[in-house]
Amino acid sequence: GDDEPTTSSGGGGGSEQTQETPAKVGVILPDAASSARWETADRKFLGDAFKAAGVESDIQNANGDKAKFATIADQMLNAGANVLLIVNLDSPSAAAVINKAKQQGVPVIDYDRLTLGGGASYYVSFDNVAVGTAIGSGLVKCMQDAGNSSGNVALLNGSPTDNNATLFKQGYEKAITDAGYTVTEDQSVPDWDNTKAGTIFEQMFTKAKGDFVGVAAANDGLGGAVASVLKREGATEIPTTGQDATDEGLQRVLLGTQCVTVYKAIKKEADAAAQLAIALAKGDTAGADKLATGQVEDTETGEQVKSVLLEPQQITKENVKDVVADGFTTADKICTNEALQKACEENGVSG
Amino acid sequence: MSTTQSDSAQVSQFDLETTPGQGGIGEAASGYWERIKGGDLGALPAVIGAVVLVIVFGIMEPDSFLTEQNFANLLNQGAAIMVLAMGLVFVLLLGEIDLSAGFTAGTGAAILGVTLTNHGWAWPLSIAAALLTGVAIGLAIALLVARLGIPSFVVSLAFFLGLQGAMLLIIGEGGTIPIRDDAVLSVMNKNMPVALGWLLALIVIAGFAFFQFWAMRTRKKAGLPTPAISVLAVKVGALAVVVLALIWLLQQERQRPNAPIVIQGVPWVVPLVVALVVVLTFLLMRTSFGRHVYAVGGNAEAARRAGINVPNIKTLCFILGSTLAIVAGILLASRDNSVSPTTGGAQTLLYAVGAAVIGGTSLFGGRGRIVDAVTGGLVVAIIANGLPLVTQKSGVQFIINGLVLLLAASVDAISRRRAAATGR
Amino acid sequence: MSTTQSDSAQVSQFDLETTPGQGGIGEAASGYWERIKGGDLGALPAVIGAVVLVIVFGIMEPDSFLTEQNFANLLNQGAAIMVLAMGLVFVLLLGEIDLSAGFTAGTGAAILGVTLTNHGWAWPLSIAAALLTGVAIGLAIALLVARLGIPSFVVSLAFFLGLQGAMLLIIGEGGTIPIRDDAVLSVMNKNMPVALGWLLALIVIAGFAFFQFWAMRTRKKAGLPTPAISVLAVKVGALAVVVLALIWLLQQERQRPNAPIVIQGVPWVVPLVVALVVVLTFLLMRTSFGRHVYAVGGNAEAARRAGINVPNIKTLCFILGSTLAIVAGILLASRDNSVSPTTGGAQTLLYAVGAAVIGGTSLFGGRGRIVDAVTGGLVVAIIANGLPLVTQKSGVQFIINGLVLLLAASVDAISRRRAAATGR
Amino acid sequence: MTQAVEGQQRAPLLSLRGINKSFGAVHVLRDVDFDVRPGEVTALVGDNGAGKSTLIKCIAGIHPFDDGEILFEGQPVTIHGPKDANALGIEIVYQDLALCDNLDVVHNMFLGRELHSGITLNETEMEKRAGDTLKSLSVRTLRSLRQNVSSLSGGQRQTVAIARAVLWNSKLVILDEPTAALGVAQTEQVLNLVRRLADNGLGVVLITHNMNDVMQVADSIATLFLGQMAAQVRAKDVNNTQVIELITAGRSGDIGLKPREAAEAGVA
Amino acid sequence: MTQAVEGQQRAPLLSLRGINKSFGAVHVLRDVDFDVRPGEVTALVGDNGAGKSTLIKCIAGIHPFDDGEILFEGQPVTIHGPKDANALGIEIVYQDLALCDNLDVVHNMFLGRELHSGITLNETEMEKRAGDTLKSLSVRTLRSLRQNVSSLSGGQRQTVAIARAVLWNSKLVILDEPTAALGVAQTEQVLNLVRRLADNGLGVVLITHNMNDVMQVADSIATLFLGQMAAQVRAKDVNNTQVIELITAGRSGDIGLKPREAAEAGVA
Ligand SMILES: Nc1ncnc2c1ncn2[C@@H]1O[C@H](COP(=O)(O)OP(=O)(O)OP(=O)(O)O)[C@@H](O)[C@H]1O
Ligand SMILES: Nc1ncnc2c1ncn2[C@@H]1O[C@H](COP(=O)(O)OP(=O)(O)OP(=O)(O)O)[C@@H](O)[C@H]1O
Ligand SMILES: [Mg+2]
Ligand SMILES: [Mg+2]
Repeated sequence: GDDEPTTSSGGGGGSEQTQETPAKVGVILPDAASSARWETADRKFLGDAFKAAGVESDIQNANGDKAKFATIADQMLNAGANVLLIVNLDSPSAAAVINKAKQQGVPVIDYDRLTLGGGASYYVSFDNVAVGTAIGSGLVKCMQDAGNSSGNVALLNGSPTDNNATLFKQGYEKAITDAGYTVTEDQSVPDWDNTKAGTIFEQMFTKAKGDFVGVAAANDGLGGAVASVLKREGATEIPTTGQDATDEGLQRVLLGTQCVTVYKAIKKEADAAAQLAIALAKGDTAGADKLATGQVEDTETGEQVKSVLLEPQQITKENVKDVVADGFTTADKICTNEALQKACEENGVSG
Repeated sequence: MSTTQSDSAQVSQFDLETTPGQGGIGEAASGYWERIKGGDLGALPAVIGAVVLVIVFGIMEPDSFLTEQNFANLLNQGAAIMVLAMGLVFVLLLGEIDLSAGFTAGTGAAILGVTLTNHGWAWPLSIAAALLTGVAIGLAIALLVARLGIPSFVVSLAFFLGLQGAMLLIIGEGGTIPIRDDAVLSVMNKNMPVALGWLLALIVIAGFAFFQFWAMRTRKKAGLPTPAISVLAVKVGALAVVVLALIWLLQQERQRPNAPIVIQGVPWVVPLVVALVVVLTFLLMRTSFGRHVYAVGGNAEAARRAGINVPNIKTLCFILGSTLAIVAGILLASRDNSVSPTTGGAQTLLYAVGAAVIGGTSLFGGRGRIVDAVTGGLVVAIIANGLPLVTQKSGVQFIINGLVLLLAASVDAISRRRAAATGR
Repeated sequence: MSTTQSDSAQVSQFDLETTPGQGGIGEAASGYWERIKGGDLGALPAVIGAVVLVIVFGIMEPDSFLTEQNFANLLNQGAAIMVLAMGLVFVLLLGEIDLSAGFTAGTGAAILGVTLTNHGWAWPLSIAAALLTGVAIGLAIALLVARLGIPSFVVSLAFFLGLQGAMLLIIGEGGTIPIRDDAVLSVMNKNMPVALGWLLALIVIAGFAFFQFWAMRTRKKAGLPTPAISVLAVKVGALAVVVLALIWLLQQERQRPNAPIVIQGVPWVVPLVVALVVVLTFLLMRTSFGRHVYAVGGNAEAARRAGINVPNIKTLCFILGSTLAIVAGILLASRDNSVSPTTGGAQTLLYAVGAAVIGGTSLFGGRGRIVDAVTGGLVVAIIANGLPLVTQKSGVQFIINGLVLLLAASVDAISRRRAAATGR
Repeated sequence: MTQAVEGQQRAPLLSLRGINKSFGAVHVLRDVDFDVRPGEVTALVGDNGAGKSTLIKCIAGIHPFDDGEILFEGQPVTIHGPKDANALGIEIVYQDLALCDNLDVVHNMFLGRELHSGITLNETEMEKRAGDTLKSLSVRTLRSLRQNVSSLSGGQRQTVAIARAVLWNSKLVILDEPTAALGVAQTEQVLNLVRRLADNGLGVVLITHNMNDVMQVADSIATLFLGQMAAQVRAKDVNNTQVIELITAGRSGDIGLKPREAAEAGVA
Repeated sequence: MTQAVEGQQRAPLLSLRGINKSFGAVHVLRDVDFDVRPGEVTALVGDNGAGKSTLIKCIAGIHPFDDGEILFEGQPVTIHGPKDANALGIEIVYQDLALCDNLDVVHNMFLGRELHSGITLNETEMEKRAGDTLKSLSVRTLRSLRQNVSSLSGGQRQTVAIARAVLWNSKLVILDEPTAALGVAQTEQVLNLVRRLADNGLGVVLITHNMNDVMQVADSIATLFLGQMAAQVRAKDVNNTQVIELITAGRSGDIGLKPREAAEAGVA
């Protein structure tokens, strides 16, 4: 069998599928736990974009399971998808999928996470290290506003099994230490579990006797856990962070219990990816190349991947309104009680 | 056929037995020692485990581990596991398992969050809704296990999956629901006024004393042998010292230096847990239902032949298990100030089962008590509390966690092995 | 005392029993039907479950589910669960559990990845290292369970945590190790040449036939009753038809239209799984060791009194369980082309235990077979394969997953209830 | 045995009619008829595996039977489980005892019918009554009423099971080999008890392999032979040898199964 | 019984010296001495809870004893478990039978000592030998050798346990109440077997509550009274009443415990 092709999987071999297959895009989202965005935002925006273009799509979530990821990919290729848009769980497993797809002549777009050594045709993303940097520099600004230009900072990182968490951490740790602060506590939260995050942070706080000038939390869920501990301990003056601009995160930002969150204009990212995919599904490679003007180096192979790169945005009290204006959420969802309504008014959040 | 000698032998053989001996403290103490030597350890291994852990962590991190603040933290952190484990004790006593309890907790939290925050219900209504969900889940599991006879491992694995899905649908995938209701939040975030704390101590001690003396009087009236008054006095005295010491610790101010607020008093969750322990222990030890639970767990066929409605007992146990899981979920929501799809879940369940087993509950049914959940939960909580103080690497934390769990369990196992050797 | 009549009665009572009846096909069929009615179902519920699932998914998604390609996928997807479940069968037969098997698989994958990719070992060395790690893990668990007497739930929970930590340390937080070795990759990604596939079918059928006839000859020589030749012929014929049909399916070209390559043949993992089933079944059914495993699971005290070294048997079972878990881990690594801290893990374990139980293995020990792992694993794999075709929302998928699991289990439970009613 | 003559005319307390029971393909009970009269000791005898325990379990509702009818005090009844049997006033001591090893002697004796004061268990009362009953059965060497039954000797376990059954005011007491593990003195006590129960007007069924015991206390003797009721006769009408013939061959002289029937039972 | 006289001079096969055993605070065996001679049937009798089964389990290594010594063929031996006992040639039928319910009759009979051909089990040979042994024990109504023991009647289970013990070429066979659940014919067979084993030169220990059986087959009678060995006497030297007195009172005339000892045993 050594002379066989390097895959056991392929497209729909069913005889009933021999006719010209219509444009069909398969999308694989990574999980539902690491971040709110995949199910609440990406699924919707991508789905809408495909529907608007009249392209059939199949959007699945691998729930953090690589075997499932591969299975879904098999199914999609099998069902006749002619473009794959994937968010990898890790590079090698996704590389295998890309390899399979390529052998069947199906182009793959890396969405949000670059598959190192994978050789995807295109890459659409926010840079995860840049997201981390946004968290870090946001925290630095908050700490400076509070009058602390140096001091101890605690890091509450994402899941130790999640490579993105590692990338985020690279970003904010560098931003914080570069600004002259000291990282004294630094722990990861298994599975991004908010309850565990509460306990872990509570113990960091106990150990340091609350001697922090700021806390970097890797997403809004963890930020919420930090905020609840700080409230219980009567230490609400210590700024903390988050990511994803979830409703709860934004609410805390408005109320001042979380200093900053990071908004990734997911709709923009999704739209960009969808346009690329639609072009490819229709066989319009030139059109796709026109959209992907950037370049990112695959550090493993040294190749350049054609990319669409987007900028993450720091959100503080003042610019919560931008997120609403962007259609990412609505004022109704955020300004839900009296205190929040007041804060919304003060910061011009409406509509 | 028998001589007078053997007749007197017969009587004496048969009279020296009804439970507590008549003797004084000395005899009671030596009797206890005999029991320990014979391997009847009760909660002792778990308590010893907890004490050893406190000493070790105390030596490694005296400044942060051995503080009043951390003691209060510990109680808060362990409460949900303890309550979940209490519920599991009922299920484990039957020789069954409920793998879904962690997600039941999460589902309860989710229902609480949705009704409270999204629909603006009053908190008692929300809590009632959550608890009712628990009853429904328990009932559904029990129907499948007790009536259809599907193994509880499989049924609860199915619910494990199903409830995980339900949570995702309720909360919205990847979403979070904030909890802002003060009543719900205060359980895990506020403390009792100092005076009330002392009152709690008083009630516990007086209640225990009253119960002990009342039981003694009944036995005496029935002409059965009773322990000496002095033994009871020592028991009550010992309890009083421990309770007062713990409450006193919690009554100290424990905020960090220069903090803008004062933190002191017994966390509200403590009376809740105490009340649950008392009520559930009563249920298990002093009612027919409790007796039947043990019987079904010990020998289901014998229980059936004794006319016990085995499916009914199983059903009630699963309902209790799920409902207590919901209570645990509410505690988690209160502590996190929010609910997300990771609230509760598989790990929480494993810790809770671990707690029950370390406390001394058997997975094969028939052996276990409610306080097991508390002592075992304490061991688990101390590990979770102490580890992040000692090391920051999560890989290392996982490993130490496993090692400590093993250590705590071996104390128990080795002592029980001795018990088996002496034939108990 | 007894008359001649009762004497003849005695003989006839006692002679009509040794296993297979002498009769022809008709009698064999009616005997089988009696057994089924009596509730002795064997793998039937799981097989029926699998067939029903195939029909349902086939109706819902005929174009994508009922393709040769998907059939090959299915086998690949289910292989790791099956192998893990086979290992668990040994542990479950004892009435024990190994919660850590999922992470043992992960650890094995991690060791494979590190030695293969980072240290550049040859693949046989790497695999040997991984398997040895499995032996060591199983040995450690068994020492604590069988010698110290700590409940396996707690021990394996500790290993669950410890191995999770070890994986994080080996792989690095958030890290991934790619697998690039062709030999390892080909197991899950390549197919046997067509000719070899047919040879495999031949070996399986001929082996089965040989074994059946050989067993019959031995019995006949010993003067024990044997089934009629025709019954054996029908059995062998049925097997031949099924095996040939399945292999034929896999020999078809199954790539998508206009694809640049040809995909056909039996995936390499199939002979691996078949070999494991044959060897392990032989071990369990035809050797003293296997017999002793059942005895320990059925009644450990009776086994001990029969002079069986119970700790040794337990130790071997745990070692087998962990080693097969490592094999499963290697399959996962091969399939994923990489290893990360999420390889294996808790879900994988639960699915594997679920597979074993659906197949008919009891969690209380003493009942179960190796093929149970295969049939149950097939059910689990079909669910995992079919669901994403049917619905896209993961919340809904979880729920349906749970429901299907429950359904599959109830077929089994209801039939076994009937069995209990008829006294088996 | 003398009282039996007076009681002979009384209507049966329990009547089984045409009971059939199969385990899978094995036909264990065939058209069994069986009568128990109040105030009598009815011995149920038969070889090992004849189906005695199975018959008892059918009466208790532990095994559903396939076919046939149970009459209790002349009324047809359906017994779905031990609870129904208890409700009718039937107490059974099973051959395999069925005690909960993890409970103590008192708990086992009152299992399923605990005494209460309010909603709490009345432990003191139960302990007292358990002690009294056990003493009346000549139990020695039992160290404590609060000892788990797992630590009891074989005979002690059997005594607990018997004591459990006679605690209640029942109408029918069925004992499946109650004296198998008992010592000499205890056996004597149990046989006395059996007689006493019958004299008090209860129906008593005694299963045993000991012909001495049968001859000593039984008023009526029912013999099962390979799942068929060979004969139910008055004890005074038969002697030891006849009973043994009934047990081993299904017939003795002109009582018992017809020769053809006996042979059939053997072959099938 | 007549053969016993010749055998009397032979050295003991098994001797226990000063065995003490406590379960926690309960002293169950006190300084027990016990001798079993080859070619003899030694009856071990005693009231319920006297400690007979515990003594046997100490010999088997199932319960470690606290104090004392075991001599086998004159040599001190340590027995850590049933495996050691088997190795010495000791076979035991336990009162609580200890069969594996999930295995069939053949598997249970050969458990721990399966027959092989190569590395595979020799099922045919085992089935044949199991069938032969069971037939010799007059087992009827056993439907199939391939039936799980869980579906056997009480007597059938007991027969399987006995058959299991006599399959092997052992030196000492210990039977703890082997006939308790057996029918008349089967009991007869087992007693014959016991006698036959002894006549073949084996040591046999028979525990039973049935004095007829004792008198019928025993050469030597050892009486346990509340954990003490009241007396070990030649069967021909005592009569039925004396044995019963030994059992219930610990002494009879001038054999047995001193009056003071007996009273102490009772009180402690
Ligand atoms: N659950 C069962 N499944 C199959 N056969 C069974 C089952 N229970 C009993 N039998 C068979 O039914 C027959 C009668 O068994 P039963 O226990 O009623 O006998 P018995 O008369 O009580 O015998 P003993 O005197 O030995 O107790 C036996 O041959 C036994 O093997
Ligand atoms: N595991 C144990 N724990 C505590 N006490 C025990 C245990 N096993 C036995 N005993 C006690 O030891 C004594 C002797 O028991 P044993 O079983 O040896 O009696 P026996 O002579 O065999 O009686 P029987 O004739 O009833 O079988 C009994 O009083 C019993 O309660
Ligand atoms: Mg019986
Ligand atoms: Mg005994």
